Amino acid sequence: MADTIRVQTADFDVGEELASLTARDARAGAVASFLGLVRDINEGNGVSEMSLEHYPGMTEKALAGIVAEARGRWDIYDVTVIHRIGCLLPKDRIVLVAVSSAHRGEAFAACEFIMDYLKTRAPFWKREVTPDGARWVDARESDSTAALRWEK
Amino acid sequence: MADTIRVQTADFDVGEELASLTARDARAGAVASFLGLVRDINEGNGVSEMSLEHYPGMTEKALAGIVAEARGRWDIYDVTVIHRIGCLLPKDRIVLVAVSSAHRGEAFAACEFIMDYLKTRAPFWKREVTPDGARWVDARESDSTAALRWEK
Amino acid sequence: MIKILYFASLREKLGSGGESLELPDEVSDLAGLLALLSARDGEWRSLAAVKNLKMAVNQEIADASARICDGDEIAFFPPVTGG
Amino acid sequence: MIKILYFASLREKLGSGGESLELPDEVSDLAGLLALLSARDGEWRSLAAVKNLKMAVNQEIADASARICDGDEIAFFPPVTGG
Repeated sequence: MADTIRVQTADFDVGEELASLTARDARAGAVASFLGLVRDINEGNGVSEMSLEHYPGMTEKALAGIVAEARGRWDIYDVTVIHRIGCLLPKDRIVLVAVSSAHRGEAFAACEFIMDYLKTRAPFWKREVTPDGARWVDARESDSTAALRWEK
Repeated sequence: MADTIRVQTADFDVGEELASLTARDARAGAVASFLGLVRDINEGNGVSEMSLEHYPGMTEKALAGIVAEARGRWDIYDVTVIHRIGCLLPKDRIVLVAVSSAHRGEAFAACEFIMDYLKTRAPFWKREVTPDGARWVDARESDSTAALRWEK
Repeated sequence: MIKILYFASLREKLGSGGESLELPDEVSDLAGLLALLSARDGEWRSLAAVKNLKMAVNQEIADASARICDGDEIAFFPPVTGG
Repeated sequence: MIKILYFASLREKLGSGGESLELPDEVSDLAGLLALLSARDGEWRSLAAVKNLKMAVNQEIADASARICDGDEIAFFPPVTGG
Protein backbone atom coordinates (compact mmCIF):
# COMPACT_ATOMS: atom_id res chain seq x y z
CA MET A 1 0.00 0.00 0.00
CA ALA A 2 2.02 2.89 -1.32
CA ASP A 3 0.08 5.40 -3.32
CA THR A 4 1.67 7.40 -6.12
CA ILE A 5 0.09 10.85 -6.42
CA ARG A 6 1.86 13.31 -8.70
CA VAL A 7 1.05 16.65 -10.32
CA GLN A 8 3.60 17.45 -12.99
CA THR A 9 4.28 19.25 -16.26
CA ALA A 10 6.26 16.29 -17.66
CA ASP A 11 4.67 13.49 -19.65
CA PHE A 12 4.49 10.01 -18.09
CA ASP A 13 5.03 6.48 -19.41
CA VAL A 14 1.86 4.42 -18.89
CA GLY A 15 3.59 1.05 -19.23
CA GLU A 16 6.21 2.01 -16.67
CA GLU A 17 3.66 3.40 -14.24
CA LEU A 18 1.50 0.25 -14.42
CA ALA A 19 4.56 -1.96 -14.05
CA SER A 20 5.66 -0.07 -10.94
CA LEU A 21 2.09 -0.25 -9.56
CA THR A 22 1.92 -4.02 -9.92
CA ALA A 23 5.54 -4.88 -9.10
CA ARG A 24 5.02 -4.32 -5.39
CA ASP A 25 2.22 -6.75 -4.69
CA ALA A 26 1.91 -10.28 -6.10
CA ARG A 27 -1.61 -10.55 -4.67
CA ALA A 28 -2.79 -8.08 -7.30
CA GLY A 29 -4.66 -9.95 -10.00
CA ALA A 30 -6.50 -6.96 -11.40
CA VAL A 31 -5.50 -3.47 -12.51
CA ALA A 32 -8.14 -1.07 -13.78
CA SER A 33 -6.86 2.14 -15.26
CA PHE A 34 -8.00 5.28 -16.96
CA LEU A 35 -5.99 7.45 -19.31
CA GLY A 36 -7.31 10.88 -20.23
CA LEU A 37 -6.06 12.61 -23.40
CA VAL A 38 -6.43 16.06 -24.94
CA ARG A 39 -9.11 15.79 -27.64
CA ASP A 40 -8.70 17.74 -30.84
CA ILE A 41 -12.30 18.90 -30.62
CA ASN A 42 -14.55 20.11 -27.77
CA GLU A 43 -18.04 21.61 -27.83
CA GLY A 44 -17.89 21.60 -31.61
CA ASN A 45 -14.70 23.63 -31.91
CA GLY A 46 -11.28 22.47 -33.00
CA VAL A 47 -8.75 22.64 -30.19
CA SER A 48 -5.16 23.44 -31.14
CA GLU A 49 -3.71 23.86 -27.68
CA MET A 50 -4.65 23.51 -24.05
CA SER A 51 -3.25 24.75 -20.77
CA LEU A 52 -3.97 23.40 -17.33
CA GLU A 53 -3.86 25.54 -14.22
CA HIS A 54 -4.09 24.15 -10.69
CA TYR A 55 -4.03 25.19 -7.04
CA PRO A 56 -0.64 24.01 -5.75
CA GLY A 57 -0.94 22.39 -2.36
CA MET A 58 -4.69 21.94 -2.41
CA THR A 59 -4.51 19.75 -5.52
CA GLU A 60 -2.30 17.14 -3.88
CA LYS A 61 -4.42 17.23 -0.71
CA ALA A 62 -7.64 16.83 -2.69
CA LEU A 63 -6.24 13.89 -4.68
CA ALA A 64 -4.94 12.18 -1.52
CA GLY A 65 -8.37 12.66 0.10
CA ILE A 66 -10.14 11.11 -2.90
CA VAL A 67 -7.80 8.11 -2.88
CA ALA A 68 -8.30 7.69 0.89
CA GLU A 69 -12.05 7.70 0.37
CA ALA A 70 -11.73 5.03 -2.32
CA ARG A 71 -9.71 2.90 0.10
CA GLY A 72 -12.50 3.18 2.65
CA ARG A 73 -15.04 1.96 0.13
CA TRP A 74 -13.21 -0.87 -1.66
CA ASP A 75 -10.59 -3.47 -0.87
CA ILE A 76 -7.81 -2.22 -3.14
CA TYR A 77 -4.02 -2.52 -3.01
CA ASP A 78 -2.13 0.24 -4.78
CA VAL A 79 -3.23 3.44 -6.48
CA THR A 80 -1.49 5.70 -8.97
CA VAL A 81 -2.82 9.15 -9.84
CA ILE A 82 -0.77 11.36 -12.16
CA HIS A 83 -2.16 14.64 -13.49
CA ARG A 84 -0.31 16.96 -15.81
CA ILE A 85 -0.40 20.76 -15.71
CA GLY A 86 0.89 23.42 -18.10
CA CYS A 87 0.71 23.50 -21.88
CA LEU A 88 -0.61 20.47 -23.76
CA LEU A 89 -1.41 19.60 -27.37
CA PRO A 90 -4.13 17.36 -28.85
CA LYS A 91 -3.47 13.65 -28.14
CA ASP A 92 -1.22 14.54 -25.19
CA ARG A 93 -1.77 12.52 -22.02
CA ILE A 94 -3.46 14.53 -19.24
CA VAL A 95 -4.26 12.09 -16.48
CA LEU A 96 -3.65 8.51 -15.42
CA VAL A 97 -5.55 6.76 -12.64
CA ALA A 98 -4.70 3.11 -11.96
CA VAL A 99 -5.93 0.85 -9.17
CA SER A 100 -4.79 -2.66 -8.31
CA SER A 101 -6.87 -5.18 -6.40
CA ALA A 102 -7.33 -8.92 -6.00
CA HIS A 103 -10.44 -8.84 -8.19
CA ARG A 104 -11.58 -6.72 -11.09
CA GLY A 105 -14.92 -5.47 -9.73
CA GLU A 106 -13.30 -3.47 -6.96
CA ALA A 107 -10.48 -2.22 -9.18
CA PHE A 108 -12.97 -0.93 -11.79
CA ALA A 109 -15.28 0.71 -9.23
CA ALA A 110 -12.45 2.43 -7.35
CA CYS A 111 -10.83 3.66 -10.58
CA GLU A 112 -14.08 5.13 -11.89
CA PHE A 113 -14.88 6.66 -8.49
CA ILE A 114 -11.47 8.36 -8.30
CA MET A 115 -11.91 9.78 -11.83
CA ASP A 116 -15.43 11.04 -11.08
CA TYR A 117 -14.31 12.75 -7.87
CA LEU A 118 -11.14 14.12 -9.47
CA LYS A 119 -13.30 15.72 -12.19
CA THR A 120 -15.50 17.50 -9.66
CA ARG A 121 -13.27 18.06 -6.59
CA ALA A 122 -9.63 18.44 -7.58
CA PRO A 123 -8.71 22.10 -8.32
CA PHE A 124 -7.61 21.93 -11.96
CA TRP A 125 -8.85 24.27 -14.69
CA LYS A 126 -8.53 23.80 -18.44
CA ARG A 127 -8.14 26.62 -20.91
CA GLU A 128 -8.20 25.76 -24.58
CA VAL A 129 -7.25 27.59 -27.75
CA THR A 130 -9.77 27.30 -30.61
CA PRO A 131 -10.09 29.16 -33.96
CA ASP A 132 -12.44 31.55 -32.09
CA GLY A 133 -9.79 32.32 -29.51
CA ALA A 134 -8.87 31.02 -26.07
CA ARG A 135 -11.58 30.04 -23.59
CA TRP A 136 -11.85 28.50 -20.16
CA VAL A 137 -13.53 25.13 -20.41
CA ASP A 138 -16.93 25.01 -18.73
CA ALA A 139 -17.63 22.42 -16.05
CA ARG A 140 -19.83 19.67 -17.45
CA GLU A 141 -23.18 18.83 -15.92
CA SER A 142 -22.52 15.15 -16.74
CA ASP A 143 -19.45 15.18 -14.49
CA SER A 144 -21.52 16.34 -11.52
CA THR A 145 -24.08 13.64 -12.28
CA ALA A 146 -21.36 11.00 -12.49
CA ALA A 147 -19.94 12.03 -9.12
CA LEU A 148 -23.39 12.14 -7.50
CA ARG A 149 -24.12 8.47 -8.13
CA TRP A 150 -21.46 7.51 -5.56
CA GLU A 151 -23.41 9.38 -2.85
CA LYS A 152 -26.23 6.82 -3.01
CA MET B 1 -12.30 1.78 -35.85
CA ALA B 2 -9.74 -1.01 -36.06
CA ASP B 3 -9.94 -3.58 -33.30
CA THR B 4 -6.88 -5.47 -32.12
CA ILE B 5 -7.78 -8.98 -30.97
CA ARG B 6 -4.88 -11.33 -30.28
CA VAL B 7 -4.38 -14.67 -28.55
CA GLN B 8 -0.68 -15.30 -28.01
CA THR B 9 1.94 -17.01 -25.85
CA ALA B 10 4.21 -13.95 -25.92
CA ASP B 11 4.03 -11.18 -23.34
CA PHE B 12 2.80 -7.75 -24.41
CA ASP B 13 3.85 -4.17 -23.67
CA VAL B 14 0.94 -2.27 -22.11
CA GLY B 15 2.36 1.18 -22.84
CA GLU B 16 2.90 0.32 -26.50
CA GLU B 17 -0.53 -1.24 -26.86
CA LEU B 18 -2.28 1.79 -25.36
CA ALA B 19 -0.18 4.15 -27.49
CA SER B 20 -1.14 2.27 -30.64
CA LEU B 21 -4.80 2.26 -29.54
CA THR B 22 -4.88 6.03 -29.10
CA ALA B 23 -2.58 7.04 -31.94
CA ARG B 24 -5.23 6.43 -34.57
CA ASP B 25 -7.99 8.70 -33.37
CA ALA B 26 -7.52 12.24 -32.00
CA ARG B 27 -11.20 12.32 -30.99
CA ALA B 28 -10.41 9.83 -28.23
CA GLY B 29 -10.30 11.66 -24.91
CA ALA B 30 -10.75 8.60 -22.72
CA VAL B 31 -9.12 5.18 -22.53
CA ALA B 32 -10.33 2.67 -19.94
CA SER B 33 -8.27 -0.45 -19.60
CA PHE B 34 -7.99 -3.63 -17.59
CA LEU B 35 -4.87 -5.64 -17.00
CA GLY B 36 -5.18 -9.14 -15.51
CA LEU B 37 -2.17 -10.73 -13.81
CA VAL B 38 -1.37 -14.16 -12.40
CA ARG B 39 -1.86 -13.99 -8.63
CA ASP B 40 0.53 -15.86 -6.34
CA ILE B 41 -2.43 -17.17 -4.35
CA ASN B 42 -5.89 -18.54 -5.25
CA GLU B 43 -8.57 -20.19 -3.10
CA GLY B 44 -6.13 -20.09 -0.18
CA ASN B 45 -3.32 -21.98 -1.93
CA GLY B 46 0.00 -20.65 -3.12
CA VAL B 47 0.30 -20.74 -6.90
CA SER B 48 3.75 -21.35 -8.36
CA GLU B 49 2.80 -21.79 -12.01
CA MET B 50 -0.18 -21.53 -14.29
CA SER B 51 -1.01 -22.76 -17.75
CA LEU B 52 -3.73 -21.50 -20.02
CA GLU B 53 -5.45 -23.68 -22.59
CA HIS B 54 -7.86 -22.36 -25.19
CA TYR B 55 -10.00 -23.48 -28.14
CA PRO B 56 -8.16 -22.18 -31.22
CA GLY B 57 -10.54 -20.66 -33.71
CA MET B 58 -13.49 -20.36 -31.36
CA THR B 59 -11.55 -18.10 -28.98
CA GLU B 60 -10.92 -15.43 -31.61
CA LYS B 61 -14.54 -15.66 -32.80
CA ALA B 62 -15.89 -15.38 -29.26
CA LEU B 63 -13.70 -12.34 -28.51
CA ALA B 64 -14.68 -10.64 -31.78
CA GLY B 65 -18.35 -11.30 -30.95
CA ILE B 66 -18.00 -9.78 -27.49
CA VAL B 67 -16.30 -6.66 -28.90
CA ALA B 68 -19.02 -6.34 -31.57
CA GLU B 69 -21.68 -6.50 -28.87
CA ALA B 70 -19.89 -3.78 -26.88
CA ARG B 71 -19.87 -1.61 -30.03
CA GLY B 72 -23.61 -2.07 -30.33
CA ARG B 73 -24.15 -0.89 -26.77
CA TRP B 74 -21.74 2.05 -26.43
CA ASP B 75 -20.27 4.76 -28.61
CA ILE B 76 -16.64 3.66 -28.54
CA TYR B 77 -13.72 4.15 -30.95
CA ASP B 78 -11.02 1.49 -30.75
CA VAL B 79 -10.72 -1.72 -28.78
CA THR B 80 -7.70 -3.86 -27.91
CA VAL B 81 -8.07 -7.36 -26.47
CA ILE B 82 -4.92 -9.44 -25.91
CA HIS B 83 -5.05 -12.75 -24.06
CA ARG B 84 -2.08 -14.95 -23.38
CA ILE B 85 -2.04 -18.76 -23.45
CA GLY B 86 0.57 -21.32 -22.40
CA CYS B 87 2.74 -21.33 -19.28
CA LEU B 88 2.71 -18.33 -16.96
CA LEU B 89 4.23 -17.44 -13.58
CA PRO B 90 2.90 -15.30 -10.73
CA LYS B 91 2.81 -11.56 -11.64
CA ASP B 92 2.84 -12.41 -15.37
CA ARG B 93 0.37 -10.49 -17.51
CA ILE B 94 -2.58 -12.60 -18.70
CA VAL B 95 -5.02 -10.26 -20.37
CA LEU B 96 -5.34 -6.66 -21.53
CA VAL B 97 -8.62 -5.05 -22.53
CA ALA B 98 -8.53 -1.38 -23.53
CA VAL B 99 -11.32 0.78 -24.97
CA SER B 100 -11.10 4.33 -26.29
CA SER B 101 -14.03 6.71 -26.49
CA ALA B 102 -14.81 10.43 -26.46
CA HIS B 103 -15.92 10.25 -22.82
CA ARG B 104 -14.95 8.11 -19.87
CA GLY B 105 -18.36 6.71 -18.91
CA GLU B 106 -18.68 4.75 -22.15
CA ALA B 107 -15.04 3.64 -22.12
CA PHE B 108 -15.36 2.29 -18.56
CA ALA B 109 -18.66 0.52 -19.20
CA ALA B 110 -17.52 -1.13 -22.43
CA CYS B 111 -14.20 -2.23 -20.89
CA GLU B 112 -15.90 -3.81 -17.88
CA PHE B 113 -18.53 -5.43 -20.11
CA ILE B 114 -15.88 -6.99 -22.37
CA MET B 115 -14.01 -8.38 -19.33
CA ASP B 116 -17.19 -9.80 -17.79
CA TYR B 117 -18.18 -11.51 -21.04
CA LEU B 118 -14.64 -12.71 -21.74
CA LYS B 119 -14.61 -14.36 -18.30
CA THR B 120 -17.81 -16.27 -18.97
CA ARG B 121 -17.89 -16.78 -22.76
CA ALA B 122 -14.40 -16.99 -24.20
CA PRO B 123 -13.04 -20.57 -24.23
CA PHE B 124 -9.95 -20.29 -22.03
CA TRP B 125 -9.16 -22.63 -19.15
CA LYS B 126 -6.64 -22.08 -16.36
CA ARG B 127 -4.70 -24.83 -14.68
CA GLU B 128 -2.54 -23.92 -11.71
CA VAL B 129 0.22 -25.66 -9.82
CA THR B 130 -0.02 -25.41 -6.01
CA PRO B 131 1.84 -27.22 -3.17
CA ASP B 132 -1.06 -29.74 -3.25
CA GLY B 133 -0.47 -30.46 -6.94
CA ALA B 134 -1.91 -29.20 -10.20
CA ARG B 135 -5.61 -28.38 -10.50
CA TRP B 136 -7.97 -26.90 -13.01
CA VAL B 137 -9.33 -23.60 -11.76
CA ASP B 138 -13.06 -23.69 -11.02
CA ALA B 139 -15.36 -21.19 -12.66
CA ARG B 140 -16.39 -18.49 -10.19
CA GLU B 141 -20.00 -17.84 -9.34
CA SER B 142 -19.16 -14.13 -9.03
CA ASP B 143 -18.10 -14.06 -12.70
CA SER B 144 -21.49 -15.36 -13.81
CA THR B 145 -23.19 -12.79 -11.59
CA ALA B 146 -21.01 -10.01 -13.04
CA ALA B 147 -21.91 -11.04 -16.61
CA LEU B 148 -25.62 -11.33 -15.78
CA ARG B 149 -26.00 -7.67 -14.78
CA TRP B 150 -25.47 -6.64 -18.42
CA GLU B 151 -28.59 -8.61 -19.43
CA LYS B 152 -30.84 -6.18 -17.56
CA MET C 1 -17.92 -37.45 -40.44
CA ILE C 2 -18.02 -34.93 -37.63
CA LYS C 3 -15.06 -33.60 -35.66
CA ILE C 4 -15.34 -33.71 -31.87
CA LEU C 5 -13.04 -31.80 -29.49
CA TYR C 6 -12.59 -32.11 -25.72
CA PHE C 7 -10.93 -29.42 -23.64
CA ALA C 8 -9.27 -28.82 -20.27
CA SER C 9 -10.36 -31.06 -17.35
CA LEU C 10 -12.68 -32.99 -19.67
CA ARG C 11 -9.83 -33.73 -22.08
CA GLU C 12 -7.75 -35.04 -19.20
CA LYS C 13 -10.57 -37.10 -17.74
CA LEU C 14 -11.47 -38.71 -21.06
CA GLY C 15 -7.85 -39.04 -22.07
CA SER C 16 -8.69 -37.58 -25.47
CA GLY C 17 -8.32 -34.21 -27.12
CA GLY C 18 -10.71 -35.12 -29.89
CA GLU C 19 -11.77 -37.57 -32.57
CA SER C 20 -13.46 -37.92 -35.93
CA LEU C 21 -16.73 -39.80 -35.87
CA GLU C 22 -19.12 -41.10 -38.51
CA LEU C 23 -22.44 -39.60 -37.43
CA PRO C 24 -25.09 -42.36 -37.10
CA ASP C 25 -28.35 -41.56 -38.91
CA GLU C 26 -30.35 -41.56 -35.70
CA VAL C 27 -28.20 -38.82 -34.10
CA SER C 28 -29.48 -35.40 -35.12
CA ASP C 29 -28.75 -33.15 -32.17
CA LEU C 30 -26.24 -32.59 -29.37
CA ALA C 31 -28.41 -34.53 -26.90
CA GLY C 32 -28.23 -37.54 -29.20
CA LEU C 33 -24.47 -37.27 -29.60
CA LEU C 34 -24.02 -36.97 -25.84
CA ALA C 35 -26.09 -40.12 -25.31
CA LEU C 36 -23.98 -41.93 -27.91
CA LEU C 37 -20.69 -40.95 -26.28
CA SER C 38 -21.96 -41.66 -22.76
CA ALA C 39 -22.79 -45.21 -23.80
CA ARG C 40 -19.06 -45.93 -24.11
CA ASP C 41 -17.16 -47.67 -21.34
CA GLY C 42 -15.09 -46.12 -18.56
CA GLU C 43 -14.97 -42.35 -18.00
CA TRP C 44 -17.24 -41.79 -20.98
CA ARG C 45 -20.20 -43.01 -18.88
CA SER C 46 -19.98 -39.91 -16.71
CA LEU C 47 -19.84 -37.47 -19.65
CA ALA C 48 -23.55 -36.61 -19.65
CA ALA C 49 -23.42 -36.15 -15.88
CA VAL C 50 -20.55 -33.60 -15.94
CA LYS C 51 -21.68 -30.56 -13.97
CA ASN C 52 -22.18 -27.48 -16.15
CA LEU C 53 -20.92 -29.24 -19.27
CA LYS C 54 -20.60 -26.71 -22.10
CA MET C 55 -21.07 -27.56 -25.76
CA ALA C 56 -20.31 -25.78 -29.01
CA VAL C 57 -21.32 -26.46 -32.61
CA ASN C 58 -19.02 -24.96 -35.21
CA GLN C 59 -17.34 -22.81 -32.56
CA GLU C 60 -20.57 -21.31 -31.23
CA ILE C 61 -21.96 -22.16 -27.79
CA ALA C 62 -25.01 -24.41 -28.21
CA ASP C 63 -27.42 -26.30 -26.00
CA ALA C 64 -28.53 -29.95 -26.09
CA SER C 65 -31.28 -29.28 -28.61
CA ALA C 66 -28.85 -27.89 -31.23
CA ARG C 67 -29.00 -29.72 -34.59
CA ILE C 68 -25.81 -31.27 -35.83
CA CYS C 69 -25.00 -32.58 -39.27
CA ASP C 70 -22.19 -34.05 -41.30
CA GLY C 71 -19.06 -31.89 -41.39
CA ASP C 72 -19.78 -30.09 -38.13
CA GLU C 73 -17.14 -29.32 -35.51
CA ILE C 74 -18.51 -30.17 -32.06
CA ALA C 75 -16.79 -29.34 -28.77
CA PHE C 76 -17.37 -30.37 -25.18
CA PHE C 77 -15.74 -28.47 -22.32
CA PRO C 78 -16.10 -27.31 -18.69
CA PRO C 79 -17.08 -23.72 -17.80
CA VAL C 80 -14.45 -21.28 -19.01
CA THR C 81 -11.95 -19.67 -16.63
CA GLY C 82 -9.89 -17.22 -18.67
CA GLY C 83 -9.23 -13.55 -18.05
CA MET D 1 -3.39 38.95 7.77
CA ILE D 2 -5.08 36.40 5.58
CA LYS D 3 -3.89 35.17 2.19
CA ILE D 4 -6.44 35.20 -0.64
CA LEU D 5 -5.99 33.37 -3.96
CA TYR D 6 -7.95 33.69 -7.21
CA PHE D 7 -7.79 31.04 -9.93
CA ALA D 8 -8.51 30.48 -13.62
CA SER D 9 -11.26 32.62 -15.21
CA LEU D 10 -11.75 34.46 -11.93
CA ARG D 11 -8.06 35.36 -11.76
CA GLU D 12 -8.24 36.75 -15.30
CA LYS D 13 -11.46 38.66 -14.67
CA LEU D 14 -10.20 40.27 -11.45
CA GLY D 15 -6.74 40.78 -12.88
CA SER D 16 -5.26 39.32 -9.70
CA GLY D 17 -3.84 35.97 -8.67
CA GLY D 18 -4.04 36.83 -5.00
CA GLU D 19 -3.37 39.25 -2.20
CA SER D 20 -2.64 39.58 1.48
CA LEU D 21 -5.34 41.31 3.49
CA GLU D 22 -5.69 42.56 7.05
CA LEU D 23 -8.90 40.91 8.21
CA PRO D 24 -11.31 43.55 9.62
CA ASP D 25 -12.74 42.60 13.03
CA GLU D 26 -16.28 42.47 11.72
CA VAL D 27 -15.45 39.81 9.09
CA SER D 28 -15.69 36.34 10.65
CA ASP D 29 -16.82 34.06 7.82
CA LEU D 30 -16.53 33.61 4.03
CA ALA D 31 -19.82 35.40 3.45
CA GLY D 32 -18.42 38.45 5.22
CA LEU D 33 -15.18 38.35 3.23
CA LEU D 34 -17.11 38.01 -0.02
CA ALA D 35 -19.21 41.07 0.89
CA LEU D 36 -16.04 43.02 1.69
CA LEU D 37 -14.39 42.16 -1.66
CA SER D 38 -17.60 42.77 -3.64
CA ALA D 39 -17.76 46.30 -2.23
CA ARG D 40 -14.66 47.21 -4.27
CA ASP D 41 -14.92 48.99 -7.61
CA GLY D 42 -14.91 47.49 -11.09
CA GLU D 43 -15.02 43.73 -11.68
CA TRP D 44 -14.96 43.14 -7.94
CA ARG D 45 -18.61 44.19 -7.78
CA SER D 46 -19.64 41.05 -9.66
CA LEU D 47 -17.63 38.64 -7.46
CA ALA D 48 -20.50 37.62 -5.20
CA ALA D 49 -22.69 37.09 -8.27
CA VAL D 50 -20.31 34.68 -10.05
CA LYS D 51 -22.27 31.56 -10.96
CA ASN D 52 -21.16 28.49 -8.99
CA LEU D 53 -18.34 30.34 -7.28
CA LYS D 54 -16.26 27.87 -5.28
CA MET D 55 -14.42 28.73 -2.08
CA ALA D 56 -11.77 27.03 -0.01
CA VAL D 57 -10.39 27.72 3.47
CA ASN D 58 -6.90 26.34 4.11
CA GLN D 59 -7.11 24.24 0.95
CA GLU D 60 -10.42 22.57 1.83
CA ILE D 61 -13.65 23.31 -0.01
CA ALA D 62 -15.91 25.43 2.22
CA ASP D 63 -19.25 27.22 2.00
CA ALA D 64 -20.22 30.79 2.79
CA SER D 65 -20.82 30.05 6.47
CA ALA D 66 -17.25 28.79 7.02
CA ARG D 67 -15.40 30.68 9.81
CA ILE D 68 -12.17 32.39 8.87
CA CYS D 69 -9.48 33.76 11.11
CA ASP D 70 -6.10 35.39 11.01
CA GLY D 71 -3.48 33.36 9.13
CA ASP D 72 -5.97 31.47 6.97
CA GLU D 73 -5.45 30.80 3.27
CA ILE D 74 -8.66 31.54 1.39
CA ALA D 75 -9.27 30.74 -2.29
CA PHE D 76 -11.97 31.70 -4.77
CA PHE D 77 -12.36 29.83 -8.04
CA PRO D 78 -14.79 28.63 -10.72
CA PRO D 79 -15.97 24.97 -10.89
CA VAL D 80 -13.02 22.66 -11.57
CA THR D 81 -12.43 21.14 -15.02
CA GLY D 82 -9.46 18.78 -14.72
CA GLY D 83 -9.18 15.14 -15.73
